[in-house]
Amino acid sequence: MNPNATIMPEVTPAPPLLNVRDLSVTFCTAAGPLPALEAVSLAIRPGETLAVVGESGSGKSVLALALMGLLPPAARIEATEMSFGGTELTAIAQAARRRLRGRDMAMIFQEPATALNPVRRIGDQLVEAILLHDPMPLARARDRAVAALAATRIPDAEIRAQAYPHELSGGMRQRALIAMALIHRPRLLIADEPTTALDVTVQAQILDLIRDLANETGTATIFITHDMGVVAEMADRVAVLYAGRLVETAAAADLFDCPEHPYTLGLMGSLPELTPRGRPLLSIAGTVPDLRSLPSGCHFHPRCPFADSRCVQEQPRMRFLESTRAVACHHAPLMTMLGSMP
Amino acid sequence: QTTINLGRTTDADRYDPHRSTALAAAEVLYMMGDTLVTLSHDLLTIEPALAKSWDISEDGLTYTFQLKEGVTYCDGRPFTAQDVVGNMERWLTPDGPYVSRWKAGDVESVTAPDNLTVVYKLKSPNSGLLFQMAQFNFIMIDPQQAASLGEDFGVTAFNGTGPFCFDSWAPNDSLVLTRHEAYDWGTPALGNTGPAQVDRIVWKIIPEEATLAASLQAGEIDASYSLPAWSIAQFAADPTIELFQPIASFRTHYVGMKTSRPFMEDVRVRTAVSHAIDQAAIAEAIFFGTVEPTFSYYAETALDFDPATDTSAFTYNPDSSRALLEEAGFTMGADGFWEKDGQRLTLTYYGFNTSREQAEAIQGDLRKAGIDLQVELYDSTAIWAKLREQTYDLFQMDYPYLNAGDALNLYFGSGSIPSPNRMMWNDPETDRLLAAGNAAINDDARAEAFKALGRRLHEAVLWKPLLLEKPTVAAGSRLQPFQPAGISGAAFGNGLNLAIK
Amino acid sequence: MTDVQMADSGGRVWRPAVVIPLGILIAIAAAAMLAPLLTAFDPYETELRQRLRPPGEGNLLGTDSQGRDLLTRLLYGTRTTLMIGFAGTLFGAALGLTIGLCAAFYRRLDMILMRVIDVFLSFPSILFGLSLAAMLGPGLDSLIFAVGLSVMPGIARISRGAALSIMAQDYMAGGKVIGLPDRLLLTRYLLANAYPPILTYTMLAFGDAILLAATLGFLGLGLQPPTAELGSIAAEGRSFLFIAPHVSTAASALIFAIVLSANMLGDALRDAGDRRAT
Amino acid sequence: MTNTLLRRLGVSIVVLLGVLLIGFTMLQVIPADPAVAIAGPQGTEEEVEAIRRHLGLDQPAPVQFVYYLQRIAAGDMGRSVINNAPVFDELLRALGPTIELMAVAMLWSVPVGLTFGILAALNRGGVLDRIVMAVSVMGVSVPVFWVGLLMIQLAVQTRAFPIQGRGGPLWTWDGLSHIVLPATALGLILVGPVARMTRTALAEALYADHVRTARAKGASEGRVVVHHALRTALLPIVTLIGLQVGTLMGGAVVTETIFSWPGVGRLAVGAIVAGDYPMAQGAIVFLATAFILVNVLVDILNELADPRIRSRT
Amino acid sequence: MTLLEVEGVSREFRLRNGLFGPAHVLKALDGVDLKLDAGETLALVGESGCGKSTLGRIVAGLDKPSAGGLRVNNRPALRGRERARQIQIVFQDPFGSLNPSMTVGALIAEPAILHGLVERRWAGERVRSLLERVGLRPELATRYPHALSGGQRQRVALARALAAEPEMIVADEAVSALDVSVQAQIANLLREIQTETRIGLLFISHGLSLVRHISDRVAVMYLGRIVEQGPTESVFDTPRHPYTRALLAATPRPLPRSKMSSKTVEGEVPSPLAIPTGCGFRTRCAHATDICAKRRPHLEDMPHSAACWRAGELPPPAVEELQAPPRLSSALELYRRAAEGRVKLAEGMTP
Ligand SMILES: Nc1ncnc2c1ncn2[C@@H]1O[C@H](COP(=O)(O)OP(=O)(O)OP(=O)(O)O)[C@@H](O)[C@H]1O
Ligand SMILES: Nc1ncnc2c1ncn2[C@@H]1O[C@H](COP(=O)(O)OP(=O)(O)OP(=O)(O)O)[C@@H](O)[C@H]1O
Ligand SMILES: [Mg+2]
Ligand SMILES: [Mg+2]
Repeated sequence: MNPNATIMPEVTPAPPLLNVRDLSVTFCTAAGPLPALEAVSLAIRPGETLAVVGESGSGKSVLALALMGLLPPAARIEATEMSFGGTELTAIAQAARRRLRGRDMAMIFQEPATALNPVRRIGDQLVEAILLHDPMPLARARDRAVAALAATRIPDAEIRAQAYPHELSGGMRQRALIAMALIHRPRLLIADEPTTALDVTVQAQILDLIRDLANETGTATIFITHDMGVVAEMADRVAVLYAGRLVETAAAADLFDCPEHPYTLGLMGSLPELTPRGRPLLSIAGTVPDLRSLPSGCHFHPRCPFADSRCVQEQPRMRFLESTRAVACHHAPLMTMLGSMP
Repeated sequence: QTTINLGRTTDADRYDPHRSTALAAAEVLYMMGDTLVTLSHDLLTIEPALAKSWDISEDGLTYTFQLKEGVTYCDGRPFTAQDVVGNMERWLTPDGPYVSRWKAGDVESVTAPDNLTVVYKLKSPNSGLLFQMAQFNFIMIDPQQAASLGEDFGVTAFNGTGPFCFDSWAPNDSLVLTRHEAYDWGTPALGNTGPAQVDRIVWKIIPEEATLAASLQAGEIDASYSLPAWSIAQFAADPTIELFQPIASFRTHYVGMKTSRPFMEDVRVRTAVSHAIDQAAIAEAIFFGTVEPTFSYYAETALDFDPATDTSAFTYNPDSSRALLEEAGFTMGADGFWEKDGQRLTLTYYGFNTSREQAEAIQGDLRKAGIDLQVELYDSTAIWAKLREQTYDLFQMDYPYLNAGDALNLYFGSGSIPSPNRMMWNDPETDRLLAAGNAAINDDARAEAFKALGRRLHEAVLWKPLLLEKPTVAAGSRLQPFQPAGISGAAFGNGLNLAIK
Repeated sequence: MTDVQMADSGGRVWRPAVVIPLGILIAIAAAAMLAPLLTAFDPYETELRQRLRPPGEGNLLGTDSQGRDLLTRLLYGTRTTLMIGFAGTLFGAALGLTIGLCAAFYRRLDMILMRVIDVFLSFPSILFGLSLAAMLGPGLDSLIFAVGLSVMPGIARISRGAALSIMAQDYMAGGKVIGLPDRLLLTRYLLANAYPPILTYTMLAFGDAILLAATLGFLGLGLQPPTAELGSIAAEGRSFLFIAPHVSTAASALIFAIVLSANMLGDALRDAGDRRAT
Repeated sequence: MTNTLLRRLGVSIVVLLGVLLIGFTMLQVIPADPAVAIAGPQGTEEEVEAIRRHLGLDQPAPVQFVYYLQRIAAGDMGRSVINNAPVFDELLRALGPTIELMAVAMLWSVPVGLTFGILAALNRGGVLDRIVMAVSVMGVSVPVFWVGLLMIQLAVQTRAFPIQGRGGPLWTWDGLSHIVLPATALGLILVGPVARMTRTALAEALYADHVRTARAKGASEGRVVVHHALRTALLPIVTLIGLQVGTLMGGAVVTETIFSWPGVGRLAVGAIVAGDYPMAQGAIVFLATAFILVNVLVDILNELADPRIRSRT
Repeated sequence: MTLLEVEGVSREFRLRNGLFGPAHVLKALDGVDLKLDAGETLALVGESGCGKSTLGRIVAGLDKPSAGGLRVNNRPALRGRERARQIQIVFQDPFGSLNPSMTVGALIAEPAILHGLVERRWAGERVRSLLERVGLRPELATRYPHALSGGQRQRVALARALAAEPEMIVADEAVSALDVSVQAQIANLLREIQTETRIGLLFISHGLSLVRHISDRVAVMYLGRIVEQGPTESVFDTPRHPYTRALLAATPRPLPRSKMSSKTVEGEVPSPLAIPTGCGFRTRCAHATDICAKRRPHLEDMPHSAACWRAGELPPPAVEELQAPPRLSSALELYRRAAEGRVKLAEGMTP
C-alpha cells in the first residue's frame, strides 16, 4: 500500500469522527465494470465542514452514498478502513448500519422535489424519521416534528406539517429535508448538492440555515457541491475529486489562495468572477473522461497543460505538501516548480 | 323433495306453442301441457290425450272431439272445450305473430257446443291433421292467461294442463318445473298416467358440449340427450351411465340442392354431387356410429314411405359421379377440379356452424370428386337470413317429422318457395300429388299419393340424404330406466316416466 | 439523409432476452412459410376413417377430426394465424399510431380524438370483435379488421402518451425553430423517437390479437372451412379434449408459444429501452 | 374533488353516447334477422313479415335508433325482440353473477400478481425474476377455453369442485364451491399483467429518490419496500387493473360459456349473435358503463391516494 | 443598428382543468420592452419561473404573445420559416435539445438544406466546416447525440443554430447545465462567434457571474416584468433595484468566507398565478412603502433604469470588486500560458 496516501496528520487532538482509507467503489454494468471511486481517503473531525468538489460524474454522490451505505446492489465497495466514531462500518451488520443511518449520520439530497415521499404529509415523514430511532407516543413525535420544522424557519410550521410535498415551494421542501436530517442531531451530516435546484436568493437562505444548525448541534458536515462560490461560503476544508480520484485536499483558505493541482487551478480559472471582463475565460480543454476507459497515468493528463511523459505513465500518489494539504500531482508544489520558469 | 336435473345446450326464446319452432321449446312444453291427441311410441298410432275420443265426418272436413273430464290447469281452473276454441283462435289470428299455422290445416271453424265437445271444421280435407295435432304446437295453453300476459306469456308464466307446472325461468340459465299434483289424465299407452314421480324437474342450460358431458359424469345433471356424439360413444363403455333411445323418432340430416342455380339445374350434376358424398363414413366417424347413414329423404320406417322408391342416386359412388359429370359435359381441369365452358365446378354451401365437421367432411368428399365446395357456416340465428339471400347452391339442414306426409308437406310445394322450399322446386305434378295426399279421406288414397310423390321427388335428386338421427338419452345412475318418447325428438316426453331409483 | 452515415446503434439490444423469443417467433414463422417443404401431407385431404389418431407413426402429431395430418394443419394454420395477428396488429397500429401522434401533436384535436378512443376502449373488446365479425360475416379480412380495430385504442393511447413526452422535449421546439414542416416534425422527430414504447406495446397487442382471433373461433366466428387457423383448430378440437386431447392441446401450445414469445419480446424490448435511458 | 368527479362523469356520458351509437350501427348491420330466426326453418314469407311487423323491425334503422334513444332517455332500455323480456331486468339479473365472478377472480389474481411482481422486482434480472415473469405471462398466452376445459376434466376426475352453473349466494358453501373453477380460469388472465406492471413500477420506485430518503432515515428494507416503494408503485398498478377490467369482461364471456355461468357476457354474446339488438345494445351499454365507472373509481382512488392529483383541481 | 425590438409583449397562459374546469390566468410576461442591436449581447437574468424562457420562445417564434409584438430589422417580425432564417435558439438541456434519432451530421445539415443554403450533396462539406467552427472534430458527424458529452452536444446545438445563418441567436440557459470548465468553453465560443459574425445574442441565464462576464447589457426580470435594465458594468456596479441588489448579494462568490448577506431578501418568489399588486417585488422588499402596493413602477427611458419607486432614495450598494489573490493570479497566468503552449515543462522536472 501507499504509505503516504492515508493518514491525515493529527493537528488537533480530537480524533476524527469519520476516517476513510482507500475507499473504492466499482459498479457492475452491462458494459463492464465502472470504477466510480478509486482509493479515496479522507477524515473529518467533529464540528468540521469538509467540502467535496468536482465536476459532474466525478463521484461525489457515489462517495456520499458509500458513506451512508446506500449504494445500489450493483456497487462493489472496498475500503481498508471506514470507521465512524470508532466503529468499523464495513464490519458491522446491515441492521446496525441501519440504526446508525438517520440517527448518527444523516443526509440531505440534491433534489428537494423528488427526495420527499409525494404521497405522505411532510409532518408524517418527519414523525416516521423520529419514531424509527426514538420510540415515543405519537403526539409527542408530532410536536417534535413541528418543532423541528419551525427550527428551519418554515413559517406556520404547524400548518405546513399537514401539507404534502408538492404543496410546498422548493425552498420549503429543502428545509423539511434539512429538518428531517437534523432531527436526531446526527454526528455527521452529508449534504449532497442541497441547493443546486434552488434559486440564488433561496440558496443563500438555505446555506445559512445548514451552517447555523450544524454549528448549533456540533455536527460534522460533508458538503458536496460543484460551485466554488458555495465552497468558499461553507467549507473549512476542501477535497477535490476528479474522475473518481481525490486530487487535492486543503484548508479552504489555502485552496483559494492558490491551488496546487492543475485541475483545481483550471477550475478556478473557469470562474468568471476571477477573470477580468472581456478576457476569455480560462477553460480546461477537453472533457471529463469515461470512467470505463480512464487515461493511463494521471487521469487528468490529457487535459493538463503541464503534463509530461511521466504523467502519462505513472499515476501520481497523494502527497502531503504541508500538514493540511495533500496533492496527487507529480508537479506539486506547482508554484515552486513553475515559479522560476520564464 | 326429489329433483331431476336435465341438461341441454340451448334455451328457447319463449315457451309459447304458437310462437316457437324450436325443439328447446317443445321439450319443455310437452311437460307443461297436453295435446288433444298424441302418438304411440312407434309414431304409427294416434292415441287419446286430452280428447278421450274423436269422430271424423265422411267428407273428412269435420272432427268432433270428446274431452276428458276433470282436467284442470295448474292453477286449478277446469279445462273446457272453450279453452280449445280459445287456443285455436289465438293461434290462427290473421296476421298475428304466430308460427307453423299450416299444421292446423285449412280451418273453417273451431267451436265448442258444450264444455267437453270440440268441433273442428276444415275447408278442405287434411289427412295428416291428427298426426299434426300431436305436435307441440297443439299443446293447450290457458288462453285467458295468454291474453292477459300478452308478450310475457310463456316468458314470465305458463299455465298448462301438463304433468308439470311452470315455476321459474331464467333464460339461458335454468328453468324449474314442479309437479302438477292433480294430474292423472296421462295416456295409458305411453306408460304412467300420472301424477309425476318426481317433485321437480330443473332444465339447465350448459352451452358448452364438453361441459355438458362432463356434468353428466360428475353427476351434476341426471340426463341429457343433447350430448356430443363422441361422449355417447364414450358413455356406452361407462357403467355408471345408461343410454336409451326411443322406439321411433325421425330426424333426417340432408344436403339440399337449389335447382335454380346454373350448375345445379342439371339433375346429372345433382346426382354426381350426391354420389360423391360418403354418408356412411360421416355417420361412422363424425358421429361415432351414433346415427345411421340414410338414403332417403325420410325414414324407411315412416308412415307412407314406399319401399319401391329408387334410392340408388344417394349411394356413395365416386365412379358414377365422375361418369355423370363427364356426361354432363364437364372436363377435368389441371387443378383437379371439373370445369365446363372454362368455368370451374364451384358450388356454394351454407351450413350451421354447429355442424362444422359435417360440412368439412362433405367438402373433403367433394374435393376428392373434383368439385370445389365453398363452405359458409353461420350461426343458427343468422343462417335463415343468409338463406333468404339466395346465393347458395347447397345447404345443409336437419328436420324432424312424423311421417312421409309431414315431411313432404313441409318442403316441396311450389307455394313454399322461397322458404321453406329452398330447393326452388317448382313442379306442378308435385303440387298435384301433395294436394291429393292431403285431401285424401282414407289411408290408402293418402298413402298412394304420398308414395307416388316420394318416388318422384327422390328421382329428381333434390336432396342428398345423409343421416337418420334418433335422440340418445344418456342418464346417470340416479335415474330409473325409462322408454324415451319419439315425438318431435323430445325424448323426455311429458316427463311422467322419469323417476329416481 | 445526406452523405452522413449511421454510426453506432446505441445500447445493447441483442441480448438473450430479446434473441430467444425473437428466434422462436422467426422459427415458427419460417416453419409456417415453408410448410409445403416440411410436410408431405395435403392440409385439405380428409380421410374420415383415420380421424383423431393419437400422435405416433405416420402422423407425427396425430390426425385431426377430419383425419388430416395435424402437424400439417398446424403449419398451415400458423400461416393464417400469423397473418391475422400481423395484418390485424399492423392495421390497428397504423390507425392507433396516427390517432395517438396527431392527438399529441395537434393539441386542439386531442380532446376529441381521445374521446373517440375512450369510446372504443370502453367497448368490451371481445364484444366489439364479435359484433364486427358478425357484421362483416366470417372471413379473413373481416377477422383482421375486427382484430385491428380492437387493438387500435390501446395503441392510440400508448402512442399519445409516448408522443406527449417527446413533445415536451426541447428538440421538438428545435425542429420547429429551424422551420421544419409538420410532416417532417411528425415523422422524423416525433415518430422516430416515440416508437420504442409503442413497439413494445405493439408486441403485446400482437399476442392479444392472436388470442382474440382464437376466442372468436371459439364463439363460432372463426374462419370458414377448410382454412386452417390455430385458434379455430384449438376451438374445434376442444370438443375432443376429453377423448383426443392432442388436437386442441397442440394448437393451444403453438398459440401459447407465439403469444408468449411476443410478450417476452415486448418485455425484453422495454427492459432494453429502460436500460438505455438510464 | 366533487367538481372533478362531476366533470369526469360528464365526459363519461359523452363517451357512453358514442358507445351507444357505434353499438347500434354495428348491430344494425349484423345479418342475423330475429324475425327469420323466430319463424324457424319451416317459416313462410308471410309469417316472417308478420313477426317483423310485430317486433317493429320493419322500421328504418335511424327511426329505430331514435326510438331507442328516446326510450333510453326515459330510463327504458327496451325489451328483447326475441322473448320480450325487459332488457334492464335481464341484464340486472345477469350482472350480479358476472360481478361476483370478476370480483372473486380479481380477489385471488391481484394478490398473486402483486406478489409475483414484487418478487420479480426485488430480484430484477435474476433467475427468480425470469421464472416468475414467465409463469405469470402464461396466463395470458393460452386460450381461456382450453384452460377452462382442462380444469373441467381435472375436476370431473377428482370430483373436487362443481363444474357448471352458479350454486347460489357466495356465502353458502354451494355458491363458493361453484365459483372456484370459473374464477380460477378467469383470474389467470389478470395475473400476468398485474405482475408485469408491479415489477416495472416497483423496480422504478425502489430506486426513486424519496425511497432513498427513507433508507437514509434508517428505515428497514421491508419497511422501505412496503411503506414507500409499493405505496407509490400502487398508482400505476391500480390504473392498470382498472383498464384490465375490460379484458376481464372479455375473458368472462368465454368463462361464462364454459362453466355455464349465468352472466352478462354470455347474454351479450347470445344477443349479438341472435341480432337481438335491444338486448345486445343493452349489454354493451351495461358493460361499457361498468368499465367507465370502474375507471372513474380508479381515478378517484388515485386521487385519494395521490395528493398531487388531488390538488390539481 | 437595432436588430430586435420587443414592444410591450405580454403572454398569458390559461390553465384549464379538463373540459369544463375553471380557467386560471397565469401572467408569464407582462408588458416587456427590450431592444437588441446587431453584434450585441443582451443578458436576461432572473430567478426560476420569472418568464425568461417564455420571452425567449416568443422571440424565436415558438410561441405567440398575447399582446404586444416584435420587430426585426425595423419591420414586423416574420413567421414560420422566414423567422427561422432570422432567429435561432439554443436550449438549456443538452440531453433534450437534439433529436436523438438523427446523426450529428444530419442534425446540422438539416436547417441548411431546409432553407436552401446548401445543396444536399455539399451538405457534408458544410457540416464539416460548422463542426470545426464550434471546435469539434469532423468525425463526430457520424455519431448520434447520445454518444456525446453535454458540452459537445451544446456545441452541436450551436452549430445547428449557425447552420441557418441567422441574424440573432437566443441562448436559453445554454450553458447552465454544464460543468464550470465546459461552461467556460462554451461561453468563450459564443463570444468568439459573436465578435466574428456580428450576430445578436439574447443570453438568458440565472447565473450572474457569467452574465457579467460576457454580456454588453443586462435586463433583470422578476415575475414577468423587466425590473432593471442597463449596461452590464453599470448594473453590476451600481444596482438600482432592490431585487437586483438582493440577487447580487445572494450569489456566493469564490472568496473564502465571503460572508454574503443573505438577509437581504425573505421568502420566495410568489406564484405567477397571484402576482402582487403594484410592484411585484414589494412582498419581499425591505424598502417597500405604500405606493409600492398601489401603483406599478415603470422603467424610465434611459440607458440604465430600474422599475422601482424608491430607486432614487436607496443608499448606494456596498459592492466590492472581487480580485483574485496575487498567488492565484500568477498561477492562473501560468496556466493560461501553458494552455496556449508557451510553457512546457522539461522532461523529468519533478521534485
Ligand atoms: N447505480 C449506478 N450504476 C452505474 N454507474 C453509476 C451508478 N451511480 C453512479 N454511477 C456512475 O458513477 C460515476 C459517478 O457518479 P456520481 O453520481 O457520484 O457523480 P457526481 O459527482 O455526484 O455528479 P453530479 O454532479 O452530476 O451529481 C458516474 O460516472 C456515474 O455514471
Ligand atoms: N406552456 C405553459 N403553460 C402554462 N404555464 C406556462 C407554460 N410555459 C411557461 N409557463 C409558466 O410561465 C412562467 C414563466 O415560465 P418560464 O419558463 O418562462 O420561466 P423561466 O424564467 O424560464 O424559468 P426557469 O429559470 O425555471 O427556466 C412559469 O410560471 C411557468 O410555470
Ligand atoms: Mg451527484
Ligand atoms: Mg427557463
